[in-house]
Amino acid sequence: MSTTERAVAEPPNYLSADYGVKSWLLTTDHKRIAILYLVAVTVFFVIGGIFAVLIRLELLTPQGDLMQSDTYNRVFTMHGVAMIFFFLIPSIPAVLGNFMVPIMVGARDLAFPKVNLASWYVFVLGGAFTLYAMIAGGVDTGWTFYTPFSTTFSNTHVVATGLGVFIVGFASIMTGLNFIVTIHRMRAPGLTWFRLPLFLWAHYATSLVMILGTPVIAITTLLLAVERGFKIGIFDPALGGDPVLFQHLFWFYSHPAVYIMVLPAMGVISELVAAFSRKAIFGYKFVAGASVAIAILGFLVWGHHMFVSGQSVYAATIFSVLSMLVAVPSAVKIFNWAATLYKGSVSFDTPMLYALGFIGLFTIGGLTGVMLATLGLDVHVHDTYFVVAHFHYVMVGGTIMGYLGGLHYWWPKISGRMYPKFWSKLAALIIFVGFNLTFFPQFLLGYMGMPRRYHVYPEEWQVLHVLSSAGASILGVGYIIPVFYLIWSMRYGPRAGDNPWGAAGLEWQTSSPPPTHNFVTTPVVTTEPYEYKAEEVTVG
Amino acid sequence: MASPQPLLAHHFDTLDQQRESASLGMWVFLITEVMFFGGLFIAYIVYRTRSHAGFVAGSHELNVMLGAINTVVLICSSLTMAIAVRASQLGDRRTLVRFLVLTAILGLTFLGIKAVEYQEKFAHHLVPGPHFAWHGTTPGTVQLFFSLYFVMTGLHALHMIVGIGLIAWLLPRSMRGRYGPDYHHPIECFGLYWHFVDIVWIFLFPLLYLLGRSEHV
Amino acid sequence: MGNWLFLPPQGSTVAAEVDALYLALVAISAFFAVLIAVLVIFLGVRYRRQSDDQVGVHIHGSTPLEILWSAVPLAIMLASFVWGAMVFFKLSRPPAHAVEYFAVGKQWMWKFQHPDGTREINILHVPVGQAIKVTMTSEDVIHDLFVPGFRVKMDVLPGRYTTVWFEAKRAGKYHLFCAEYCGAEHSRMGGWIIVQEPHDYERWLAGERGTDNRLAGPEDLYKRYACESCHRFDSTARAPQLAGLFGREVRLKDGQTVTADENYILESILQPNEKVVSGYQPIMPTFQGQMSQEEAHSLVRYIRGLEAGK
Amino acid sequence: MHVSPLRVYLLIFSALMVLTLTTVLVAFQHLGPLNDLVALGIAGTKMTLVVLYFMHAKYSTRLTKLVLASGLAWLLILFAFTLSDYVSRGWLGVAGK
Repeated sequence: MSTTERAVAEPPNYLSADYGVKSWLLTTDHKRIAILYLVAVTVFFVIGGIFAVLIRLELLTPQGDLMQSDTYNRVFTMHGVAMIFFFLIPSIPAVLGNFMVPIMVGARDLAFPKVNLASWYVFVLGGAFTLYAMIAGGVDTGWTFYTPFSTTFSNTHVVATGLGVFIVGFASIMTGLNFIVTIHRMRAPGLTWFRLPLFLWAHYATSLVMILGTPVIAITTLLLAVERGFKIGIFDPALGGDPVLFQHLFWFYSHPAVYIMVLPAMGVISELVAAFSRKAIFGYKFVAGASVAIAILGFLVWGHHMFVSGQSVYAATIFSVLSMLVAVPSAVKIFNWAATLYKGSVSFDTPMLYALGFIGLFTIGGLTGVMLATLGLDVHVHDTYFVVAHFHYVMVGGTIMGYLGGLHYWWPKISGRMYPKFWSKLAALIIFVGFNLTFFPQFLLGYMGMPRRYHVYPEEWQVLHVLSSAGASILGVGYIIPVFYLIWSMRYGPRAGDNPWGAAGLEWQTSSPPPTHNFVTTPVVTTEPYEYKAEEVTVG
Repeated sequence: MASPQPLLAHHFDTLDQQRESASLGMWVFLITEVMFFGGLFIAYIVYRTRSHAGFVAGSHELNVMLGAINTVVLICSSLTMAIAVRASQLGDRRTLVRFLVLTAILGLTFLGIKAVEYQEKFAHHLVPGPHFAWHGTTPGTVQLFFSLYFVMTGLHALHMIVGIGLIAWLLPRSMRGRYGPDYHHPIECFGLYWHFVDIVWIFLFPLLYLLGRSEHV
Repeated sequence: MGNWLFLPPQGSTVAAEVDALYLALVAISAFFAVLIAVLVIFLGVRYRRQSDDQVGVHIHGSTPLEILWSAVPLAIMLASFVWGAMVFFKLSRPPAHAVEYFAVGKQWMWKFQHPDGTREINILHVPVGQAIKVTMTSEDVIHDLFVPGFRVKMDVLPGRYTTVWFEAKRAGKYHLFCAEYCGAEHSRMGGWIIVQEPHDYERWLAGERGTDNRLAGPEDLYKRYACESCHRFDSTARAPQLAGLFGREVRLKDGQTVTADENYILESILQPNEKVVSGYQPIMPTFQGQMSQEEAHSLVRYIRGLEAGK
Repeated sequence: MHVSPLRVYLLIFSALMVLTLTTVLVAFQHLGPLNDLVALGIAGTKMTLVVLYFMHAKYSTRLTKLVLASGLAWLLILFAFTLSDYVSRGWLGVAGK
């Protein structure tokens, strides 16, 4: 069809269907809610990023020169809270998931559209509480809120932040609930479970963790707020309470939460590797099963955060061996992604650069995780920068790489426009280099004994800290570049066709940007996912 | 009486799909409630095993008679709710309205009895915090018991209040005959929620009131 | 900066073994990371797209391969688990002949106490070649005694004793940090473990003995806090026999039985009516807040040392 | 959609009443550790009756039963692993391990 005929026949897309603030703030269209979430999580990513810059500036010098100790304590706490609860957990599911899940399932919208909009308002409300706490003076308990410091000894805004985390947890529950019901009940005709794209398997597994884990952090922050607000001792040792019980309740959620953060990114990577190799994922069923296995086994390992906390050595041993088990599905995924490239038609577009970056960095993150789960080693490296490096490799090297890869992969579908190839590839490269320069030195610092949350450290470690801070500035530049060219592309970017990458998947069979009801007619699925046949490929 | 709103939402294909989605969504929500109260129950179990003496002494302060009456009241409300759901399935408007009101009344009765109990604790200075007074042994863990008592029963009572509020929201629609064989999942889902709140009390009552009742302090 | 492997000094007997475990796992991790990187780059370049509409060969997968890269990683990880667990239990169980020191973590300082009562703040002198067990508790929040040079770390909990042990292998100064975030001056809550040759240590200790910062002996404490008024050693006592108590099973009034370890004795001093021994009345007053942690620990060690039938 | 006859509801209701009365009476008998087991056993039975008959789990889809079972299973995971720490504290005989 020539462009003129297409313009006439094409129904207005979800962006042009309606205008005005009300059309955005009262929308129940999952695609618009995804854009609302994109704005909200980006705001918190900037906030968390500013605190990260402050931390790296402070650590340039062994003495606490840039700020007082209690200021530094608030800065690293707010960096943690903003990044984890308001960016890493919601980013992929609420932005890319909200946009793509209904389309990939072949439905007109999620099962509960009003609940979906409510989840955004709950997210913003939780964010408001936390922002209030930040502006009013911050909180200095660390993102882990360990008692009895957080309940009795800290005189900062712990209750406000705790309630902020309590509220934003419900946004996560609502999203998880929506995805589970949509994937179970609203699949297009012919779309059996084993024809689902791996992005949906990953989000189904993530939703299981959201549903089964988030309520426990909700009750934990509630008990924290009750103990602090009414001055009664639930975790207070003087009254017979046990601070280690708080840690059990906290980590019961917070370890599965790291799988909430990384599983969606794994789903994105499966899509990217398949699309840019134009080949079905190697071992589709094993990769799909691995996602669910991670979600389930992820609930049996939380004690590896508490090996030196006063937990019994026998419980620690059980948690350690189960932590080895939970690492196997991740290894399976890595090997399957690599094997997918074999005899593929690999093109190194920007999303693929992020995917390959993810595979490399997540491997290092995962392997150092196994090292931390090894009992004898964790005693020495627990609560040191070795741990900081590990979780940044998995979160920044993994989840954020996956988020950026997914964003660049589906940007043409979301905005209907293409972004410049050169700048996007340059940004991906800068991010990869800056990231490694920032966090690899921290492994070395960690094993030498640099404790977490210290801003005064022995002089002999300054060189590594300076390297890390230098890396952080490169990483910061890397993150800023996409903001410019993506916004630029919305107005000036060349029009992207329905299928700019020549990829398989229901989302590429509708227009870019898609109409409000996603498909002109409900699609019928007849083939395996990632079915690439030479004659069928239509580019542009 | 065709209601103004269409029965089938735009993004569903069939009424069955809509009802099954609502039901599945409700059950998944109830799982989050199970884990939410689960965090409290594990705290109670752990502390009970660590400070047996204090928890037995504390639980002896509770009024078993009022607790038992409240259990009976809540089980009755489960019955009336089940009958209300049945009425909505059959489109029997009068029975639905009557038994929804009955359920609300029983819920309010439960909250009334709970208020009496709380007032008793307040009078005996057993509310944790600065005014807590305990002359026997182990004041620390007795206060811990009452902290958990108030958080657990308070959270349960809050869920009761939300439940009664939802009945108030469902009542006018039921009166207008909105619910029938084709469209009754709002009542059915609310019934699941109400039965869940009853089940929480079915466990709270023995855990708080009955365990250790035979041991002398 | 330590040697090129960025290892902290190996100050304790355990350090070499922990480093061996670390370097082994680093080697394995490096191997797999390089393997994946090379695999991805080679396959990516070798099978790069030749033309716009080129498509990859349809390959489903291979179950044997899946089993291979599940079983091999699992085997390696279970091996590292076993080795790690052995090192962990070695780090957890102090040798019988270990000399006991006492440490109190208090917002933002470490208070140490030698076996003979000598006290130090933020600095701990220890003799080389002697297994040392440090029993620790906190007066406020959770702290964590971390000596990177000895590869040991243990949280310090309020209201409970925890233990860490090490045997210094080489004289010198070793960094001491607090490894559990504890508030404003967390970054400055540290100091040094100074390991000396035994004769230097004895000479230092003798020098310290002159000063008065010694704790009263346990017998004086036993009298000062009137423990003996109830816990007399004859049969008419109104309180349980303390001689030979340590390690024994104790039947409580509510039917439970507990083993009388250090934490039980400490709890019975600070919150006596938590676990009342069967056959006795809960009449013992609480000493929470009246005696310092050091005094409480001195009494616990004294009671632990009482032989049966003394 | 399953509509239960009123008779079923009244039967289950009376069973729940009997169980409530029983658990209260049994609580005052000296059964030692058995007391706790009986109390929780009765509560579990009452829960099962309410779930199966009042909440129609008995007549619902396999998926609903799976969701219900996974909820209870995760509750047990939380209980079992947390208690595994508290039960095994002190076994090593070293304070805090």
